[in-house]
Amino acid sequence: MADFIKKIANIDRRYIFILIALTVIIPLLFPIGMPVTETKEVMAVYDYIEKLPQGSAILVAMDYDPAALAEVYPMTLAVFHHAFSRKIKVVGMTLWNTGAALGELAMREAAGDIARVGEDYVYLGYVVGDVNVIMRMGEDISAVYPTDYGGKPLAESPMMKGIKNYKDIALIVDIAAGATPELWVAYAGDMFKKDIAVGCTAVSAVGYYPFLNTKQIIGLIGGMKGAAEYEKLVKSRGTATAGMDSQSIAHILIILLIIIANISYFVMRRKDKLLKKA
Amino acid sequence: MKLRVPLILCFLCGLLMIVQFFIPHPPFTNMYEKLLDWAIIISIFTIVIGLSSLIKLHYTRIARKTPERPYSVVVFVGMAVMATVGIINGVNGKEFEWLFKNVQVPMQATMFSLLAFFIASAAYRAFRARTLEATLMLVAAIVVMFARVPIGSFLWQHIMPDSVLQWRENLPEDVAGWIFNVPSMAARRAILLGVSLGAVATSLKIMLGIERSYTGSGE
Amino acid sequence: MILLMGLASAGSLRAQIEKRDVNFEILGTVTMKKGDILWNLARRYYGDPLKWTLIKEKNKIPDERTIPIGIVIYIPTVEAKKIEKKVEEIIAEKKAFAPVTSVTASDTPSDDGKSVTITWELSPDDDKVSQYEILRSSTASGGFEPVGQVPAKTNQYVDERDLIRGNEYYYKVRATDKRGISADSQVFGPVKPVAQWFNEKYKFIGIAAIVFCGIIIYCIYHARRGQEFFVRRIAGIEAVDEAIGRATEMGRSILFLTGLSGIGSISTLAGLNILSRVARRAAEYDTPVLIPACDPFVMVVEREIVKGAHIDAGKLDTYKEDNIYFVSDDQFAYVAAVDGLMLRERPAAIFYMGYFFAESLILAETGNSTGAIQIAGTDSDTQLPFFIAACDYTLIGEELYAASAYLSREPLLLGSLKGQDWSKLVLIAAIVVGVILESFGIHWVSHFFSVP
Amino acid sequence: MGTVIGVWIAAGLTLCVYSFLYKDNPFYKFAEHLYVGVSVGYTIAITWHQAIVRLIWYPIKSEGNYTVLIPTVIGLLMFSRFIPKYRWLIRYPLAFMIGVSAGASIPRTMRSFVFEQMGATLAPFTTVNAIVIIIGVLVTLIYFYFSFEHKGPVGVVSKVGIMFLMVSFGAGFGYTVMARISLLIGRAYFLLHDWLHIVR
Repeated sequence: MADFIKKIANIDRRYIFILIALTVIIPLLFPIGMPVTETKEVMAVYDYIEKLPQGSAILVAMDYDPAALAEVYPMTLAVFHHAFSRKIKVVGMTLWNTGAALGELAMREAAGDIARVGEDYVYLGYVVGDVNVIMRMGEDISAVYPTDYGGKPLAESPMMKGIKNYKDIALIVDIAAGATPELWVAYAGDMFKKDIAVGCTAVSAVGYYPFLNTKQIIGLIGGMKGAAEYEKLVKSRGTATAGMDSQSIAHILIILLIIIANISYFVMRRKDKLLKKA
Repeated sequence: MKLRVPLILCFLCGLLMIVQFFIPHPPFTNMYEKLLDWAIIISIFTIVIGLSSLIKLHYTRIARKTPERPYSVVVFVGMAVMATVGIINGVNGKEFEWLFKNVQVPMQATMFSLLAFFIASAAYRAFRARTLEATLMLVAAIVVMFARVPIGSFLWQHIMPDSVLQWRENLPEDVAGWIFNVPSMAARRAILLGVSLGAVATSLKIMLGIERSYTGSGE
Repeated sequence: MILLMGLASAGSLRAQIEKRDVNFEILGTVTMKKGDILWNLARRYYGDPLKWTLIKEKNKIPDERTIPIGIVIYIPTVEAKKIEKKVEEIIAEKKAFAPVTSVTASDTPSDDGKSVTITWELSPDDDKVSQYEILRSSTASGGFEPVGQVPAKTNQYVDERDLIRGNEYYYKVRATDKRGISADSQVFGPVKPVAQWFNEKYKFIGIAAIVFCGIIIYCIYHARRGQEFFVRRIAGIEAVDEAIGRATEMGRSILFLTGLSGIGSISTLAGLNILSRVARRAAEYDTPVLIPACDPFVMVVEREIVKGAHIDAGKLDTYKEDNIYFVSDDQFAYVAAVDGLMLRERPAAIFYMGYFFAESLILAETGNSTGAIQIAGTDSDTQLPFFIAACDYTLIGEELYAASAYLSREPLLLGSLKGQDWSKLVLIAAIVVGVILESFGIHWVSHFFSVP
Repeated sequence: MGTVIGVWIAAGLTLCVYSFLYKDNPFYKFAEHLYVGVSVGYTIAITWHQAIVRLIWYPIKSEGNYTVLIPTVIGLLMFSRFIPKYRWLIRYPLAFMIGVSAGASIPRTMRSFVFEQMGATLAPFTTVNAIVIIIGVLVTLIYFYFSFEHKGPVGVVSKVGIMFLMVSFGAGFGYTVMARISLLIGRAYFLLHDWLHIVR
């Protein structure tokens, strides 16, 4: 018995790797379709965009790189779908250089046939400078982005005629894999009195609750679950929804692993104590 | 000239940014806009620093004929191909996008997905209830893990009798929501306050030239 | 001749369309301009261009390709319920629809002179209103252009669209109901936007910033003049010496990592200060310290620190420069190399002091599996859980800064730490007093901290 | 055709990286180094088009705005790093950038992270949650107070502070599990859907 527990405790980690791979792959092959429940943080973002008047514009900053793609790409698409289906104009940009090409892919994919570049959306791409870019855009977007991603002067896109700076933007959405939401809050949201919605990886989600509490951000789409909720709200079944079954099973596996590990830890510790007494 | 002028420059730039915050009147507003434009253009060139150390490292490896030599050649080939295609065909050109989508994206995404395996084995091997604090962390983690996936509410709604469900339709989600919004939020707020004071103090020291480690890079 | 025929047919078309009965609910009206097509109208109003047939049918348009310019098209609601009213009645109602009153416009305070705030009293028919539109002109008599709109029940708008400092502007507000019928207010003006010399809203922030900076400078000044500051014992600091001792006993090395941030980061600076202490002790005990770096600048400083420690300990002969080297500035390449090092060298003690990202988990887990004593310190709150789980001691957040001040005894660090502590005390006091006052309905403290 | 080849290359590289899970091997090392090279090449191309062409070349060409040359020259001083004698010149661009960001951050950090957060904390003692939040903020702040020993009542208070921190870190850990599993799902979905076409 004790030997068995010891063996379990020191198991080769590659067995755990195989277990994790299986718990992710099998539910993808045989989906269960467990229902996703909406949380108020995600509802807040959805409701805000839902209530915007047709023809108003939102700014979506896609501050992420391919590493975080699986988490933030689905929510980017869901937000775009929502905006485009409601005839809301979208200005896309990124503060991460690795995000530049991704932003273009995302906007084009979401636009499909329902939105046209130059009229319904514009993709500005990447400029180095983080907070300096955020601050400068508050005065004049074309000062940091004289052209769009492809090199076309902004003055030539009909949509940008009515959009000079944050004053013409109804909502800033920062979809982020890093700490950029804090910058958007401090350098754009508070300074220019703009509402900010945040979509982020599950790693950093917990850290943004203080800003939700102060209403410095109006809503939070956290990780793949948040993306799945948003997909449910806009009634599109994307990759986040498809992944939720795998998430469920993998989470249960990790919880079980923690419990087993702790049981074996306590059994072994008691044995050590008994040995010492003897 | 070597040290004093940069320190004065640093102080003046910082001062102007502070002044503009409190005085929304020309000429400060115009100077502020110019300053931002310049800072953005200057920061383009920070790429030089990272790039040069990388090239140096791999060049030395090739020159010294280390066993890693073939890999360093791979680095240079990858760099040359991607940069050339991108500059010549444009970053929204088909070829550049193809390379990005099929070479860079899969590798970076896969590297990070290795973390899924490591977090599982870390949870198994390191996450032990050794002390009261560790136990609290463990319990909070398990509650959140259970509640943040659909199976949490699914199980709750299928195991609990109706009388309990009338009281709480989705207790796991409620508990997780409470943790995020109340105790965890309070702790993060305190961290934020402390770290912000630290950040302001550091910025002040940099502006005043008391903290000047960045000038060491010029020695 | 053909042209004449065309004109004639257009004329009769116009008459034919204008004869239609408007006895259905409408979303609005559109005056056809050159280039307007029903397809686009349907797209704009319904979000579905295919619904253009509905517009055509209800307006009794015989041919959608030859709609005369200037004609008014009624956009039906999707259901287009029949109503018993005729066009004349709707026009009569339009007159009955009350505009907003008491429009005033004034310069927005505390700004750079590029905005005007407009306020008004709601239309008595506010429940019918779908939106208020704000119009602006540079003359009182005409040339009004829309500058913005707000939903019903709103009585304020801040116009910031392309205003020129010092110019005069005139405003009026147009109330529009759900059917697109509108009523204009009286014109207000002129108003002149001007810039202010001080942003009143931020006066308390200014006071707080000056007080805070003053405290920091005061404390640093006194620390430099040799005043001793007390810093409390931090769990984990004793463990630093213990870990060095153990590595010496076992005859193994020490691994020291300062994180992935650059030389300018406060976390890296704190890590380097702790390194100076560790390197000194290790030099005294002849225990090697291995430092793989991922930033070239940081590596240079690390070499200087360790060399200095060996000189201080009088053991320059045991200093090996090759123990400190640049690996890669790519996160995963760095991790793979450090992992390999841990498994090969099996250091007895591992220090993680600085800013870490996702790699923290892989490093700490591998270190844990080699059985080394691990001491971590980071202000990266997303990575702290992994260090706490996998390391023997973890310095949390600001404890890292405090530990670096404690261990290095550097007056600059001690003074700054002390200043931050005093400020924290002020915040704690403000919370206690503020909450008590707030509970009695006195809002002084919260007024200070609220930014309009 | 290009798409199919692309997917096969992507899948092959994905498997190369995963081979690391078994152990470090040449396939992984190849992928890792290719990745480093490609991402640097990418950065060069993006910087060229998105920054140099757009912010320096475009204003000169289309607006005749030659003032952008001043910051360009300051920026070019970064290259002084390669000339030992003039290495100190690199301090100028660094001082400029660091100064701007330090100055910008002082009032804005005060406002967004200190004032806003303080203002929200100052709520009357009405609901249980409000009380828990106020206590949580206070005890955690006291835990990070370094000027007196954690003994007696202060010791008890800071012990409560560490409990709040641990609950928060636990919540972070739990949430992070989802983040990491998501990344694996993303890759598994790619392999099964885009490459093998097993999953729809």
